[in-house]
Amino acid sequence: MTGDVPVVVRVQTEDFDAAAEAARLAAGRRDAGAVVTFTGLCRDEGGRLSALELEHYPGMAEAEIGRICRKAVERFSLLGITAIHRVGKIAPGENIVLVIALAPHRHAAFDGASFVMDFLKTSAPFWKKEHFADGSEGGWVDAKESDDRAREAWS
Amino acid sequence: MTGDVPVVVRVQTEDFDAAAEAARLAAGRRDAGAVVTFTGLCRDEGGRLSALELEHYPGMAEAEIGRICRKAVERFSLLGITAIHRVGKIAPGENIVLVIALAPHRHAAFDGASFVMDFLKTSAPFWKKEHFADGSEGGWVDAKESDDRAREAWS
Amino acid sequence: MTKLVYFAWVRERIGKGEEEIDLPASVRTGGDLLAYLKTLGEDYAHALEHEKVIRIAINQEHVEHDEPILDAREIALFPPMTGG
Amino acid sequence: MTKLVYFAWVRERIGKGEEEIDLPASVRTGGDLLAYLKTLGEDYAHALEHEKVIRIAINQEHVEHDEPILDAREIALFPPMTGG
Repeated sequence: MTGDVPVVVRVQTEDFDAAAEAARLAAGRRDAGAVVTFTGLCRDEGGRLSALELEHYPGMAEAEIGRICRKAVERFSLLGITAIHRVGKIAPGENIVLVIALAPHRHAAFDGASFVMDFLKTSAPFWKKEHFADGSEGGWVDAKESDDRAREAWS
Repeated sequence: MTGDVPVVVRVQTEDFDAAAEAARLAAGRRDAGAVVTFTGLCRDEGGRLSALELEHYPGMAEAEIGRICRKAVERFSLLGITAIHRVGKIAPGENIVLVIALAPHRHAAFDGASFVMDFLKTSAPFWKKEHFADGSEGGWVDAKESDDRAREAWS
Repeated sequence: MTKLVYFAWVRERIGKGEEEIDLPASVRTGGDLLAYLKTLGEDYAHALEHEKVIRIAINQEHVEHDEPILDAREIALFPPMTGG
Repeated sequence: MTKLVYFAWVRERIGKGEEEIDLPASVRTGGDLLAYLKTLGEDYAHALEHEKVIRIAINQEHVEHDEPILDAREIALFPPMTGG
């Protein structure tokens, strides 16, 4: 039963406020013992990168993240989960993705957030293109085998 | 070499601001790809509890958390870590503990925060006493074997 | 008519983000679709060159290449995902 | 004189948070210390009844019961920790 558990999913160009989202998720709860918040940031890859450009499949991106979140709620008995993914051009140091998992105990919250990230990376329809600091447009980021392995470790 | 890596440890009665601490830790960094923030909250245990009272060993508590954090920095190549533990009387829904791990990649950040929590639970000198909703003073919370096992899983 | 949508370098190589297309009755699976599209021109052939790499979604859900496309309203083709 | 500090139910049962004490030369390890303190009265005997459960820290670092206490400035006795 994930019916009563709050699952918030958003894809947006604007930045998010991790603290406000976490506060909203945990507001008024007295049964939650643990909140784990994951924030993914844009790295400059040693100064090489000026920006990442995030493309997504509108509709499916939200639907797929929703499916992943509901699986996590079910599997780890989460009390709530929030997942927000930004799209468009993102500069180094800026936020890309936010996942917040609320649970009675810490291991469920850690596992829930980590599970959502591992599946989001490999099955949510987003693609990253690199823009280089020297002004040139880089290529599309290749999918990593290590991400596939991370996902498979959950099965 | 953990010398250059920011390690912030505090024990305090007042509440903490997880977002402000995370912002401080990640400020100006372009090499960090992941921030994992763990917040431990006081549960009411199904309405049974009115408060937890946290006692600590001043001096050793800070020193021991610092040792745990430096081990995590070393082991997971973290870029920074913050650990704040509250003491005194804490009501259900309130914050107890905060751990923030900053890393280039997500698994290191998740592992770092989780490692610090597992060791903090079992080796940082803090003790919890329960106060019941019916006005009576409960007993001291017993250490859990599951916490010992969680710590041992890291070795 | 079936709506096809393309993303990332599949979109760039084909040269458009979406199109409506009349699929021949012989196109029964996602794999058949890839093979058919590759006959439509060099851009398609280049975009779909490494067939096994291409991911397929039908009505916004991932499917394997051998799954039937049946009455798909929308079929998406795209490279392995790199979000997060 | 050695400073002893107590926490949680060890503190409550002994009835004080700290004290300075002159240890006999025969008290060489943390385990010796527990055995000695238990001879000082019922409160101590009750607090330290289950010796194996009691944790010992010397100069604010955890030690095993068989480690020498040597020139400890401060020895702490407390129950298993339950923070976090």
